Order: sequence, then structure tokens, then C-alpha cells
Amino acid sequence: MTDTKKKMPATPLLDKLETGPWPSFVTGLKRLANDEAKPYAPMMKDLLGQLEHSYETRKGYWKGGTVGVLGYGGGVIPRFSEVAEQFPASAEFHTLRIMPTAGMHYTTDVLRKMCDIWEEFGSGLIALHGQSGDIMFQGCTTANVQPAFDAFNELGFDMGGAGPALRTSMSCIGHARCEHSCYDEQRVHRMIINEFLDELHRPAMPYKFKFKFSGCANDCTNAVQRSDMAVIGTWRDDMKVDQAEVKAFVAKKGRSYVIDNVITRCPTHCLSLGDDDTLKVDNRNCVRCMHCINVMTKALEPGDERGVTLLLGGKRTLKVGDLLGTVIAPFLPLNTDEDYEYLTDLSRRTMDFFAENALEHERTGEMIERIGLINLLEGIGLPLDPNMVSHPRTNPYVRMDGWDEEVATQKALKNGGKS
Amino acid sequence: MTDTKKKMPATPLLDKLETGPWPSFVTGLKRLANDEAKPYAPMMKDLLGQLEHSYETRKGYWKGGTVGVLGYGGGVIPRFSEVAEQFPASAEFHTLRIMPTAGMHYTTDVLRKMCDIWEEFGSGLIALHGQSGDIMFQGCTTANVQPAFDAFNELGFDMGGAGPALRTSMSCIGHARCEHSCYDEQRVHRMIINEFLDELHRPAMPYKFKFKFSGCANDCTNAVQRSDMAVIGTWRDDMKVDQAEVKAFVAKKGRSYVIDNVITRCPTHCLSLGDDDTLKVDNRNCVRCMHCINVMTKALEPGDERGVTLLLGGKRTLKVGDLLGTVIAPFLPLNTDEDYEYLTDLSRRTMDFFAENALEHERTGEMIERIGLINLLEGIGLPLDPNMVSHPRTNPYVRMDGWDEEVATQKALKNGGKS
Amino acid sequence: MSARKPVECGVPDAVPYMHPLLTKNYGNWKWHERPRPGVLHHVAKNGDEVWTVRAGTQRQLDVGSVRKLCDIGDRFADGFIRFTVRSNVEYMVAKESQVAPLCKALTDAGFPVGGTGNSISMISHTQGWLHCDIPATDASGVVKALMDELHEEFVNERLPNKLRISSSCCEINCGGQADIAINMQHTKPPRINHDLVGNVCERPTVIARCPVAAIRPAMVNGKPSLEVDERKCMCCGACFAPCPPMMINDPEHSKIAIWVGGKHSNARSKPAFHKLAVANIPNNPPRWPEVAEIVKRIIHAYKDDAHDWERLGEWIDRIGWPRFFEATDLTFTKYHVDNWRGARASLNASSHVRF
Amino acid sequence: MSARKPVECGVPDAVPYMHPLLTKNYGNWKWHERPRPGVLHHVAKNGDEVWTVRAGTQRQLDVGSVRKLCDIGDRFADGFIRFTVRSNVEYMVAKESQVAPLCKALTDAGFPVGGTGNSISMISHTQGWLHCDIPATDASGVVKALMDELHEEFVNERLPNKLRISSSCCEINCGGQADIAINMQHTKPPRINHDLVGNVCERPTVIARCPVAAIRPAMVNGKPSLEVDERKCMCCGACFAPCPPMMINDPEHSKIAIWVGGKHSNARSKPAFHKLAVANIPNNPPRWPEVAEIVKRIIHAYKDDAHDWERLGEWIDRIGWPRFFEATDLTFTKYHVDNWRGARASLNASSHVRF
Ligand code: SRM
Ligand code: SRM
Ligand code: SRM
Ligand code: SRM
Ligand code: SF4
Ligand code: SF4
Ligand code: SF4
Ligand code: SF4
Ligand code: SF4
Ligand code: SF4
Ligand code: SF4
Ligand code: SF4
Repeated sequence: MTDTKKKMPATPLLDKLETGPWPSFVTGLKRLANDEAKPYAPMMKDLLGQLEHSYETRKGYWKGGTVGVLGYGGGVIPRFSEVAEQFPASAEFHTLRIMPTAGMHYTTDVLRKMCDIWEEFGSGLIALHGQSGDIMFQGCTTANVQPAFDAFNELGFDMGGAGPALRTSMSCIGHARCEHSCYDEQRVHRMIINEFLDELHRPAMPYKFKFKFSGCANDCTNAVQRSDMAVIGTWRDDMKVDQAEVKAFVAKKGRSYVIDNVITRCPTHCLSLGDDDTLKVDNRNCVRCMHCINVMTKALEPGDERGVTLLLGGKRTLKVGDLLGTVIAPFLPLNTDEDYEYLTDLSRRTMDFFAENALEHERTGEMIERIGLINLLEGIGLPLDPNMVSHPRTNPYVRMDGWDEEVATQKALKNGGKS
Repeated sequence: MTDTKKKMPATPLLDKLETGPWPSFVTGLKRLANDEAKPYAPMMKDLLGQLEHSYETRKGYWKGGTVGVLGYGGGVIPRFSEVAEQFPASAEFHTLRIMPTAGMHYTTDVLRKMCDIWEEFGSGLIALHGQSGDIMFQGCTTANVQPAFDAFNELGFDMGGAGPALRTSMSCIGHARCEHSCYDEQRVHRMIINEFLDELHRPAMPYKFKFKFSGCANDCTNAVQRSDMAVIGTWRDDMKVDQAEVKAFVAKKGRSYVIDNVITRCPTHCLSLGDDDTLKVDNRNCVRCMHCINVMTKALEPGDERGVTLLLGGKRTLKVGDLLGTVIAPFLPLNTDEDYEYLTDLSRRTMDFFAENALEHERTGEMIERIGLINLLEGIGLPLDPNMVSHPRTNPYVRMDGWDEEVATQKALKNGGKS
Repeated sequence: MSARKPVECGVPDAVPYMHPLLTKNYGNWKWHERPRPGVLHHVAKNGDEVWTVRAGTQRQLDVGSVRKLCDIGDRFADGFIRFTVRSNVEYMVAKESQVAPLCKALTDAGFPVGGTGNSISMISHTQGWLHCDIPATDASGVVKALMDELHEEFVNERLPNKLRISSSCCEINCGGQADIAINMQHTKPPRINHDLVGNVCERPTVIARCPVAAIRPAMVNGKPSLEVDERKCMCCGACFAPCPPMMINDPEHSKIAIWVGGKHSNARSKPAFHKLAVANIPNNPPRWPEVAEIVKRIIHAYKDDAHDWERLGEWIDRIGWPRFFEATDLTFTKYHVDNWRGARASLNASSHVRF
Repeated sequence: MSARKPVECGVPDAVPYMHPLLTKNYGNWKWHERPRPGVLHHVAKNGDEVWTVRAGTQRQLDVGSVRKLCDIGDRFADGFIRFTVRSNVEYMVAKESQVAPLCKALTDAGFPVGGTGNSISMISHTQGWLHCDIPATDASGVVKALMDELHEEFVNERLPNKLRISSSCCEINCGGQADIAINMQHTKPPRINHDLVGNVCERPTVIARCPVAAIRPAMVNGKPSLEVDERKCMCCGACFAPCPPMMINDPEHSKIAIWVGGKHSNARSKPAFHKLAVANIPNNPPRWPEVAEIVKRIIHAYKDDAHDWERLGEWIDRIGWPRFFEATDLTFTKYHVDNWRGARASLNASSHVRF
């Protein structure tokens, strides 16, 4: 075929990104473009050409469209070039979002198989991973999207989310390799996402909905800021303190180090160091921030009664400005199967409520602002808790004539209400 | 006259407020009502009657109106009874707001003269003082308002503020009896208010405008929350530390007391206690909160380079919810006459800007919300300072194409700009 | 009526009215201490000393009481008197020996000595039924009843820090922010006297005054009047002042709410607004016992648990709101969750949770 | 094209893909330490140990690079690999002795070992000109250029705490909040290609998308189009995605802004948004030197002055913003003062001032 004769474009600007200690994506792109034996070589030559053109003109040249696979409504990000005349071989450069395992674990074997598939049907360019947690196979013609997906699917992998739908999720490594982990992130991640694959594969919501799973308050998946539903591990009983290890730590680091880096850094000042170098914890006041445990990883540990805190509404900038998630459930235990079921049901109720009540292109965080936290809680059937606020209202601008009934309700809930 | 035969009303409810250790205003009212020799006796009998009626029915029975004195547009709070048929003698019960000295100092002599005047023309009821700082002579017939005012005026006192006008101000005792005082509150209080008596006596603003003067950050006049323009004393150089007194204090109270009550309570953690019981202060980080000085009043003292911080916009609940004042000038020196003049001019500029730009019934705090702090600063000619914010913006929703000019302006101001 | 023009003299010079020792040492004080509750001892840089004795008053004073205070001033304090921003009276004396007799004279005359330091001072006082045109409750009565109950905390200094109380007889809150604020809270929309609206009210002004735009112009039986959208109205009463026929005050439905954690000083923490603790308390003259009971409960919880120098709100910030509601046996309700402008800022945007 | 129905298998079970030691000790880890930058040493409750070696990648990987990573995994790590949420690769090994050779192999292959603990990890990466339909700058190039400059801080652990950087090629901010965020900031309203609007854009959708309601429908030379009120428009670009003819991207006027102090973790302080540090930096491919210069300045100020464990934003909270601007030699401007919804909450409502 004539394509093989295609010349490498001149890329004086991109070439400047081949020097320096950090691995260069440009070098990678060139490697692909020079893979003359491979079907994607011409595509990647033109891709380099278009990218160089972008660097020259400081403008992007992709536009969207509609491309998908049989049976699914989303998961492919279609890209058509606006400068296809100049760069015909990369006129179509779609991305397939494929969901990895929870925790992004691979065998070299499965990774190699993915490479083989992507060499056959795609560009040979793979992003590990997208910010939402997908494997992004980037650079596919419209014609090859279906066969490429079929191959990945046969390999045991499924399409990720895109558009106004449930999105691909991320969980931290947690249980697999982290002593701080307060719940089985992989189990919950798979339980939730795999329960709602229809919501994920067939966009039918007002806007995107994301889950993220972090095993503790360190929030290694950025769940609070970057997901609608943040599932954060925590514990309800007392933190575990190994006083021998505390003493050892103090002996090793010195008292003043411990005071300056642990005691005085507790956000609620609930730590004190005894004269005998033992640590006292005011557990009622501990807000499970993880700091002291982070510093004294050998001596301190979350308690035994573990579960999760749920926050709803995190998102980025469109269109009200960034929003953080806020607490909708201070603690849900995760011991029995019923506990896991409850979390699944609650997730369903939340997504249903979102689907029914959010305006078009409105995220959960914006919805909460518009309808108020109370209406949300009532809508999804979660009990009220003072932990949901930093402080009660400072203004009298509310109609309170339902006060007595409300007090009765809350008291009743307290004596016997779940959560 | 027949009024003297008037009987005391039965006040079973009010009578319950005559017991207990706290001085009883009811007993006082009865004393006046029983002062048969005095012209106000009948009025006070009916006042007690109406008040008892309010206690029975849990409702108020006063309505406003318009009553004033010659030459002034405000200062009298007119009250007409809605139940005058039952209580004719207190059908008119107006209040005269009279401004006391800055700091509310009196000789017994002048107080007695005020009593005499109020016996002659009023009800004999005096409130010392109203929340804005006025002496409130409460209970005057429309006919007696003018002669009463004339008499107070002859005594050297003037009418206070009311309505959409500059209001009566308050200053803390400060220089007169407080070691924390960072500026001459009385001088500034009188300088400002007496400069703008026209604005005070002749309501012509969109809404009320209040000044309050506190000699330090303890803010004993509640200036930040309760005045449009809060004038708070502070210092720019280093705090004064008398290390001998520090040692003495530590010796007396013990190290742990000092650590728990001073060192660890500094909001910016800029205090440290040396092993030799001397105190180190990171003055660049000290936010002049006053706490350590409050605790160690003998050992610590504000620095020598004193002046004021100005905040604008404090107010109560109508109609956006309570607002705190926010910093519009981090530091204005108050040494030379020019410094004092600058403060007066700035006050004028601020009131003029308010008069021209506020909507009807809008306070300065609401105006700032509506137009933005920057427009206010430009309008009154104050330089920008990072101390005016707790933190810079967190959203990108602003048009920044004037960036370079703005940076140039700010740099220029920094090298040589007043503030 | 005299045609006299006012002498526009403004705020009088204080010097002629100030105790000579204060004038002499004006701006030159060095330090102070509190030898006993109600007494301050200030020392000037030159060594001069002045003792201040503070006593509580009813604020709404009859001339008889004022003269009584003057008599005491003449006998013990060189004929000088001042009042604090909280309506307490203060006498300055030059010799420590004068302190005790002065305290005794005040106490005998019925003016409790105290209010200094870490005590409860006089409640910041408003007008209520005695004089205001819009109050739903009294002010002087509430203050008197409560100060009777809190008297022990006024004459002693045994709290963690100052505790300031305010009370306001409508939602406007002239009493201001406070560690504990006792404010009127209406719970039903205004009933409208349609016969009067037309004549009494500037309708556009009233409509503009409503924070939630719940008021519409309307014709009611032929007359121009106003109507309220009851789903929007949150019963603030802002419409009542400009338009008395919009009757917001109700003997039954105008309730009392208690707010906690307000702070004016910049000491340690920044000034803060008070937050809702409990509402729907009956407006129960002449002594408002339900209010006193709850206020004392809050004060005791604070007294038992707070650290020295912690103000009420700073204490709650440390222990957290869940524990505040436990310690005071009050109930957290949906009404505590803000839904006014900027409400989101009050939500817990973190996994910081207390169990 | 095949008519194959998808097997809706969802997220695969990780067990078959996890290193056996992780599977064996799943949920039973006891503690960890960091023997050297880029290496984690985790110990299980039963005493099992695993060493993790972390290395940086370009994220946008060609199959050749992926296979290279696989080769290394086969040679040193039992054929298992994982990737972190920041696109770093991680290998788990059972014996400490394997750590050094593994690190060498990675370094030799051009994958820098580091990114652990108090270092700068990989920049959270977006699409840019390589693939997105709305970017005003590139992503991969910005990341590569910056990581070259910051390489030393990736392979060492010598900062006060973790430092996370994100970059986003439009104001949408897919890169997310970070200690330092490098984001596109448009400075001019969109230019409208009126010939296309009619056919390409759902006009009501576009109008609804504008945060400040600056877009109006309009007829332009006979065609239905849109017009922008330039006094309202704050150049966010939200209208561009739904309506490409609203050309917001501009080689000259689409600038870069740098934000600081974002935080996700709940450790110590609550999660926080990043705040504006400086804007109007030229969008200058291929290496964006102006950005790198400022980012390094900020990092050095932080490195010099912050306490251990203080994140960038926590450090600024302690020293105050005035000093941050001094230390970084950046200028505080009117654009730093928020005027968006709830702006008041960011004003200094106290007399707390630093000199
Ligand atoms: C690919 C990816 C960046 C990357 O290179 O990693 C990405 C790329 C796009 N994002 Fe994103 N977002 C990506 C993660 C995120 C994240 C991070 C996260 O998920 O943790 C966020 C912030 C969290 C959030 O959900 O708010 C994010 C917030 C957005 C937004 C703003 C949403 C909002 O409510 O503010 C948009 C705009 C929209 O959806 O209309 C958006 C839209 C887009 C679009 C679809 C632009 C568009 O509207 O056409 C981009 C497609 C680029 C392309 O050609 O593939 N992207 N986007 C990430 C998804 C890869 C993956 O599936 O793993
Ligand atoms: C008398 C006094 C209470 C007292 O017994 O001490 C008082 C009484 C009234 N205040 Fe006040 N306010 C008084 C100090 C305050 C304060 C405290 C202060 O000045 O430090 C405030 C809070 C600070 C502030 O300015 O916001 C205050 C905030 C208000 C407001 C709400 C203003 C706002 O913007 O939110 C109103 C409503 C209005 O002005 O329309 C108001 C209105 C009123 C009116 C005029 C009711 C009305 O609109 O008809 C009251 C007249 C009562 C009467 O019959 O005399 N009063 N008012 C205080 C004035 C006495 C004096 O001159 O010394
Ligand atoms: C006399 C008075 C000023 C005046 O011109 O009238 C005054 C006088 C003093 N105040 Fe004050 N304050 C006075 C009202 C206030 C107020 C306003 C109020 O009560 O509404 C505040 C703000 C309260 C708040 O934050 O809500 C106030 C907050 C302080 C503070 C800060 C306390 C704190 O830690 O937050 C101090 C510092 C201290 O207590 O050492 C202080 C300290 C002082 C000192 C010790 C200053 C000094 O060295 O002389 C004075 C004696 C205080 C005492 O009672 O022990 N003063 N002080 C006021 C007495 C009111 C009363 O009769 O109770
Ligand atoms: C591998 C990874 C999870 C994963 O599933 O991929 C991970 C792993 C660990 N994190 Fe993390 N964190 C990971 C992303 C994050 C993120 C998210 C991010 O980077 O965007 C955060 C939030 C950052 C933020 O707040 O903006 C994060 C905030 C933390 C913290 C809190 C630090 C703090 O003081 O604020 C800790 C505690 C600590 O450092 O001891 C932590 C601690 C840890 C520990 C020590 C947990 C453990 O005991 O194993 C792990 C090794 C950390 C290290 O690098 O030294 N991890 N960690 C992620 C590695 C990303 C990378 O390649 O750089
Ligand atoms: S979020 Fe917590 S549990 Fe998960 S990896 Fe990070 S530190 Fe470990
Ligand atoms: S986890 Fe956080 S809040 Fe709890 S004790 Fe440790 S540092 Fe304090
Ligand atoms: S505000 Fe400061 S200066 Fe004025 S009286 Fe109070 S403590 Fe003294
Ligand atoms: S005045 Fe306040 S901020 Fe300054 S050192 Fe003392 S306690 Fe700290
Ligand atoms: S609080 Fe309301 S009712 Fe009471 S005096 Fe002020 S305005 Fe009048
Ligand atoms: S009570 Fe308040 S909310 Fe209701 S109508 Fe009147 S002003 Fe509006
Ligand atoms: S930040 Fe903007 S331009 Fe970059 S990938 Fe996300 S949506 Fe596209
Ligand atoms: S750029 Fe943003 S503000 Fe301007 S018109 Fe478009 S959407 Fe509206």
C-alpha cells in the first residue's frame, strides 16, 4: 500500500520535548509513526503532523461526533480532525474507555494482550490511566472501534463511562497494600459499579455521576473533590494504640519531634503525650483525619468497628465554580451482607433521585445547592446528623412552625433509627 | 388637676418582676407613677397600664409618627399609643436620643441636672444607654419635646441620630482607663461625629450609617459586628515584651499554665516560651489579636507604632442576614494632624460614596456584596492589600484581560503608595 | 413653642466629666488586675492607681434611681460616674480603702457589684413593649427575669471566660450577636389587615423590603392591598415595620429562639456569628421560665467543660456540635441546617466526623 | 462488522491480576516505611513483607513503552504491574535484594524512580491538543516540560510534605484541585462564527450553559445566531463545548493561571480548593518556560519555610497570604479578590492583620 511511503512530518517544536529526564511521549509517538510494518504508522505520522500544527498555531483541531459500539450508548470519545485535508490518515482518532481492575492491577500477560489488540485495531497509543480511572485506548478509526472493543471484551474487560451517565470509578490500592484501609475497596467498587452497568453503558441521566472509593481519610482517589459520591473509610470505636511502639517512636525521634509533628498537629487537639512517653487519645473528639496514624504508622491504627463516611456533590468548575462533597452519612458499617446491600440500595436511591430531580447538565453538588441538603436527605431516606454541618445556621431566615414534630421525629430516630 | 386623683392600675403580671436580686425597672416605673407631686405621674400610671396590657395580651401597642425639634430632621423616636382610649395619659410617649460624652463619663452634677429637666418635661424615665450609645429620655408628649431638647441643649448636649442618617457613635473607655488602648478614641470619636453633624441631624442617606471606636482588637464596642465603619486600634511594629515580667508571670503561674493559656492559644502560633522562661514573639506572624497581652497584661504591650485598622459593613439581620465588617484599611497611622485629617476625609469619601451608590434601605455591607470590594476601594480611593482577604479567589470566573496594567499599578502603589 | 435654634454642639468634650485620675493618666495606663469580682485595679505608667467598682443597673432608670447612683458617687467617688457599653455603672476611686465601703453602699442600694472578667455581664437590652413599635415580646422584663436567675454568675468570676448575653424582641436583633442570644422568632406568615394597607403602606416599599420576594400587590374586596405567598414567606417580619397592617406578631406563634457562639472580640479566634441552638420556646411573660431553664443548661455545660479563656463558641468549636447537643440535651433538627444564601459554606465538606 | 453483543462484565475481579503477596495479605497489612525515595516497604500482620518500587511514566504510552514495562515486570516482579492514580507504575517484590536491581532497570529504561512520600509526584494529566475537542493548550507537552524541570523533586524526598500538581487545558479543570494547579484562563469573550451557529448549535442549550447569562439569541445577517454581552462575559469558555462556533480559544489571549493550596486529603486540615496565585502567563509551547519558572519559585519558597507535614496550603495558612506574595515575589491584584457567589466568605472579617 502507498501509505508506507508516507514521510515523517517535520516536528521541530515537538522535537524539543524529546530531551530531558522525563519519559517523552513524543519519542513514543514517533516510535509508533516509524513502525512502518504496522497499520497505524501512517495515522501516527499525520497525528504528529496535526499536533505539530497545534503547537505552531496554538490551537486544537479535533471535533466531536457520534461513534459507538453495538448495545452500548457510550464509552467511546469520538474525534474527527478539522484539518483532515492536511492530515488524512488521522482524520478519525477516537478513544475507547476501558475499565481496568479496581486498584489498576495487571499481569504483564494481560497488558501484552492489550498491546497486541491495540496494534491490530488502533494507534498503539494507550493512556494509563485517565483521570476518572479508565484505560484510554487512544486513536481508532470508526471502522475499527467495534472489533477493537470486541477483542478487549473477549479478554474480560468492559467499556467505561462517558456522557450523562454513571462513570468509571476509581478505588485506592487500600486493602491490597495499605494498612490504613478501613474497608474492602475492591469489593465495594465492583459491587456498586457492576450493579449499575446499565446506568454506565446507556447514558440516561441529567449529567455525569461519579463514585470514588478511598479506604481512609487520606483520600488517595481525591473522592471528596472529584466524585459525586465519595466513599471514605473510617472507624467508629477507639483508635488502636500500641504504647510500646509509641515509646519506641518517641525514643527514636525525640519528644519535641513528636510534639511538633503529632501532638500539636491534631486538628481537634485530642492528643497528649504523657510524661511516661505514652499517648493519650481523646477518641470522642478525634475526627478520624488520619494524620497521627500517618506519622506513627507502626504505633497507631484505626479501630475495629470500621465502615464508611459518604459525601455527595464533589465536582469541578462548570458552571457554579468547584464544589466539594458534603457529608450525607457520617458512618455506615460494612460488616454483614446486609450492610453491603444497604449501600447498594442507597446508591440506587441516590442515582434515581438525581435522575428525577436534577436539571439538565446539573451535577449532584449543584442540585444540593438548589434544593437544600434536607430535601436531598428526605428524598433518599437518610437520617439527619449534626456531623453533616460545620455549624448550624447563623440566620433566622427559615420558617420553623414544624418544630415540635421535627424534634419528636429526630428523637425517635435517635432511639432506634439506622446509621 | 384631676389627673392627680388617677388610680394606680392593677399590674399583677408586672408585679412578678419586682422580686429577685436584680434591680427592677417595674419598681422604678411605679415610683414615678406614684410621684403624685410630679406632672408625669398620670402618664406613668397609664404607661404601666398599657405595659400590663401588653403582658396580658402578649402584644405591643405603639405606633410611629413624625415628631421632631426645630432645625433637626431626626433624633426623636415618636410613639403614639394604639390603645389611647384606655390609657389616655400615655397616648404620646416619645423618646429623645441625646449624645453623651465619648466613653459615657458624667459628673453627678450634670446627671442631676438632666434628671431635673426630665422631671419637668418628661416621664422621669431615662435609659442609660441605648445600644447605639445614646442617652434615651423616654416618655415625652409632643408638646414637650422642643422645650425638653432646648434644656438639654443648653446644658451642652446635642441630639443623637435616627432614621437614614449618620448615627450616634460609641467609643470604648480606652485611653481614659485602659492600658491596651492604641489610639485616642475620644479624640477620633468627637473629630468624626462632630465633623458630620449635618449628616447626623438631617437624615439624607439611603439608610443608617454607624461608626464605632475600639482602642484594640478586643473590640469592647462590638464595632466589627455592629457598625458600618469599625475603627479598631492596632500597632505595626513589634509588641513590647518585658522579659522580667514574663519570668515573674511564669514563676507565679507555672510553665504549663503559660503554655496552655498563652503559647498554644495564639491563633497563628507565633509565641514560644524559651527554656529560660523568656517569651519569643514572631511579630511578622502576629495578627494583633490581643490574647497574649490580655493574659499577661503586665508583661506584654502593643508596640509604639500605633494606629487603626478600618473595617466596613457590619450590621444585623435585615435583609440579607447578619454581616460582619471586612477590612478596607489594614493600618492607618494616627500620629500627625495630617493622619487625623486623612481619616476624616476618608470617612467623608466613604459616606459620600454610600449616599451616591447604595440602594434605598441598603447598608454598606449589602452594598459591598452587590458591587464588590474592589469597586468600593476604587470609589473611596483606598489601596488594595492582601490583608483584606482570608484567601484569594478559588474560582476562575473573572475576566482578567487588564492583568498587566493592574500588576503595574499595584507595584507602583507598593513603592510609595499611602496606606 | 420656642423658636430657639439648636446649638449644634455634637459630642461634648469628656474631660470636664471624667474622674481627674483618668484625665491625668489619659493614654498612660500600664496594666490592670481584678482584685475581686466587680472591681478593677488599673495602674498608670507613673505609678498612679485607680480602683473601679462596677455594678449592675436596670438600664431603664427612674430619676429616683439615677439620683441614688449620684448620691453614692458623691459620697465615695468624688462625684464622678460612668456607664459601660452594657449599661453597668462604674465608679473610679483613688484609694483601695474606698473600694469595700463603695461596694457595700451599692449592694445595700440594690445594685449588684460584678460583671467583670469571666462573669456574665448585664444582658444587652432593647426596647420591647415598653417603647418599640414592632416588638413581639418585652425587653426589660426578659432582662430582669433572666438577670435574677443569673445573678450568681454576675457577682462571681467563675466561668471559663466572659459570657455575653443579648436579647432582641424581634428578628431585627438590635441586641446584637452574643455568646448566647435570645431572639424573637416568628413562625407564621403575617396576617394582613386589608382595610388598612391601602392608606397606611407604601406598597412598593413593603414589597421591596421582603428578603424572599414573597409579597405581591393585590386587590382585596375592591381595595388595593398586598398578598403573601405563604410557600415563600419565612416569617421574618421585615414587612411589618414599613407596613403595620401586615401583622406578624402573634401571642401564640411568635416564639423565642436561642442562639449560641456569637463573638465580637478578635482575641484568639475571629469574630463569629451566633448559631441556632433551639427554637420554638414559648413567649411566656412575666418571667419566661422556659428560656431561663435552657440558658442555664447551656451555661452549665460550658462551665463544666470549657478550658480557661475559651469563649462559648470556641468551646463548641473544640468539642464539636454533636457533643454540644448532647451536653445540653438539645435536639439537632432540619431547621439547624442552613438553607439561606451561601448555606453550602456551613456544610461539612470533609470526612472529619465525631462519634 | 460483527453483530456481537457485548458481554456486560463490568469491572473485572482484580485477584487474578494482583501480585500473590497482595492477595495473600489482602486487608491484613500492619505498617509501612519508605527505605528510599520511590520505594515503599509494607509489612503484613503475619510478618510477610513486600517492597514496592514506583516509577514515573509519560502516561500517554506507546505499546513499545508498555512492553518495556512488562519486560521489567517479568524480570523482577513475578509478572505483575500496577499503576497509581497518578499514572506512575508500581512493581511489588518479595525480597529487599530485588529492589536495587529493579530500580536500576527502571532508571536505565528511562523511567525515573520516585514520586513517593514528601516528593513531587507525576502531574495529573489531561488531554490537550492530542485529543480533546476544546483545549486551548496541550497537556502531555506541559506535563513533560514541567516534569523535566521538577525531576529532582520527583526522585528525592526532601519537601515538607507531598506536593501534588495538576494541569488543565481549559477552565473545566479535568486535572482537578492540587497544591499547584496550572490551568488555562481565557481573557477575551468568544468570537462567534455566525455562519455556523445556526446549523451546529442547540441555541437554548448554549444559552443555558452560560454561568452569567451573557448569551442572547440574535439574528445576524439574516441567520439565527447568538450574541454575547461582553460586559457580563467572564470568558469561562463554557459555551464552547456545546457550540464550537463560539470560539473562545485564542493563541494570544488564552493565557495560563497558576493556583495554589488545593488539598484533597482530610489529614489535619479539611480538603481545600486551590486559590489564585498568578495569571496572564503566556501559553508558550513547546516548553512553557514562564510557567516552569514561577512554579519553581513557589516550590522553593515552600521548601524553605514550611514545617514538616505542612502541605503548601497549610503553610500559607500559617504564614498568611501577604507573606506568600512576598516570598514568591508575586503581586496581589484586584483579580485575587473574589467577586463570584459567596465571595464575602473570603473577605477578612476581623482585625487580624499581618504586618
Ligand atoms: C480524558 C479525561 C482527562 C484525561 O486525559 O485523563 C477527561 C477529558 C474530558 N473531560 Fe473531563 N476528563 C477526565 C476526567 C475528569 C475529571 C477527573 C475525575 O473524574 O476524577 C473531572 C473532575 C471531576 C468532575 O467530575 O467534576 C472532569 C471534569 C470534566 C467536566 C466538568 C464537570 C463539572 O461538572 O464541572 C467536563 C465538562 C462536561 O462534562 O461537560 C469534562 C469534559 C471532558 C471532555 C469530555 C470535554 C468535552 O466536554 O468534550 C474531555 C474529553 C477529552 C477527550 O477527548 O478524551 N470533564 N473530567 C478524563 C477522563 C478519562 C477517564 O475516563 O479516565
Ligand atoms: C433603641 C434601640 C434598642 C435599645 O433599646 O437600645 C434600638 C431600637 C430600634 N431599632 Fe435598632 N435600636 C438600637 C440599636 C441597634 C443596634 C445596636 C448598635 O447600634 O450597635 C443595631 C445593630 C447594628 C446595626 O446597625 O445593624 C440595630 C439594628 C436595627 C435594625 C437593623 C438594621 C440592619 O441593617 O439590619 C433596624 C431596622 C431598621 O433600621 O429598619 C432597627 C430599628 C430599630 C427601631 C427604630 C425599630 C423601627 O424600625 O421602628 C427601634 C426603635 C425602638 C424605639 O422605640 O426606640 N435597629 N439597632 C437602640 C438604639 C438606642 C440608641 O440610640 O442608643
Ligand atoms: C468597660 C468596658 C468598655 C467600656 O467602654 O464600657 C470594657 C472594659 C474592659 N474590657 Fe472589654 N469592656 C467592655 C465591653 C466589652 C465587649 C462588648 C460587650 O460586652 O458587648 C467585649 C466583646 C465581647 C464579645 O467578644 O462578644 C469585650 C471584650 C473584651 C475582651 C476579649 C475577651 C475574649 O477573650 O474574647 C477583653 C480581654 C480580657 O477579657 O482580658 C476585654 C478587656 C477589657 C478590660 C480588661 C480592658 C482593660 O485592660 O481595662 C476592661 C475591663 C474588663 C472587665 O470587665 O474585666 N474586653 N469587652 C465594657 C464593659 C461592658 C460591661 O459592662 O460588661
Ligand atoms: C499509590 C497511591 C494510591 C493508589 O491506589 O494509587 C497512594 C498510596 C499511598 N498513600 Fe496516598 N496514594 C496515592 C495518591 C494520593 C492522593 C491523590 C493524588 O495524588 O492525586 C492523595 C491526596 C493528595 C492531596 O491531598 O491533594 C494522597 C494523600 C495521601 C496522604 C495525605 C498527605 C497529607 O498529609 O495531606 C497520605 C498520608 C501520608 O503521606 O503518610 C497518603 C499515604 C499513602 C500511603 C503511605 C498509604 C500506605 O500506607 O500505603 C501510600 C504510599 C504513599 C507514598 O507515595 O509514599 N496518601 N495520596 C497513590 C499514589 C499516587 C502517586 O503515584 O503519586
Ligand atoms: S486512601 Fe487510605 S487506605 Fe487508601 S491507599 Fe490511601 S492511605 Fe491507604
Ligand atoms: S486521627 Fe487526626 S483527629 Fe484523630 S487523633 Fe489523630 S490527628 Fe487527631
Ligand atoms: S477595646 Fe481595647 S482599648 Fe478599648 S477598652 Fe477594650 S480592651 Fe481597652
Ligand atoms: S497578639 Fe494574638 S496573634 Fe499576636 S502573639 Fe499574641 S496571641 Fe499571637
Ligand atoms: S429588637 Fe426589634 S423590637 Fe426590639 S427594639 Fe429592636 S427593633 Fe424594636
Ligand atoms: S414576613 Fe418576611 S418573608 Fe414573610 S412576607 Fe413579610 S417580609 Fe416577606
Ligand atoms: S481540561 Fe478541558 S481541555 Fe483539557 S481534557 Fe479536560 S475538558 Fe479537555
Ligand atoms: S465564555 Fe462563559 S461567560 Fe462568556 S459567554 Fe461563554 S459561557 Fe458565558
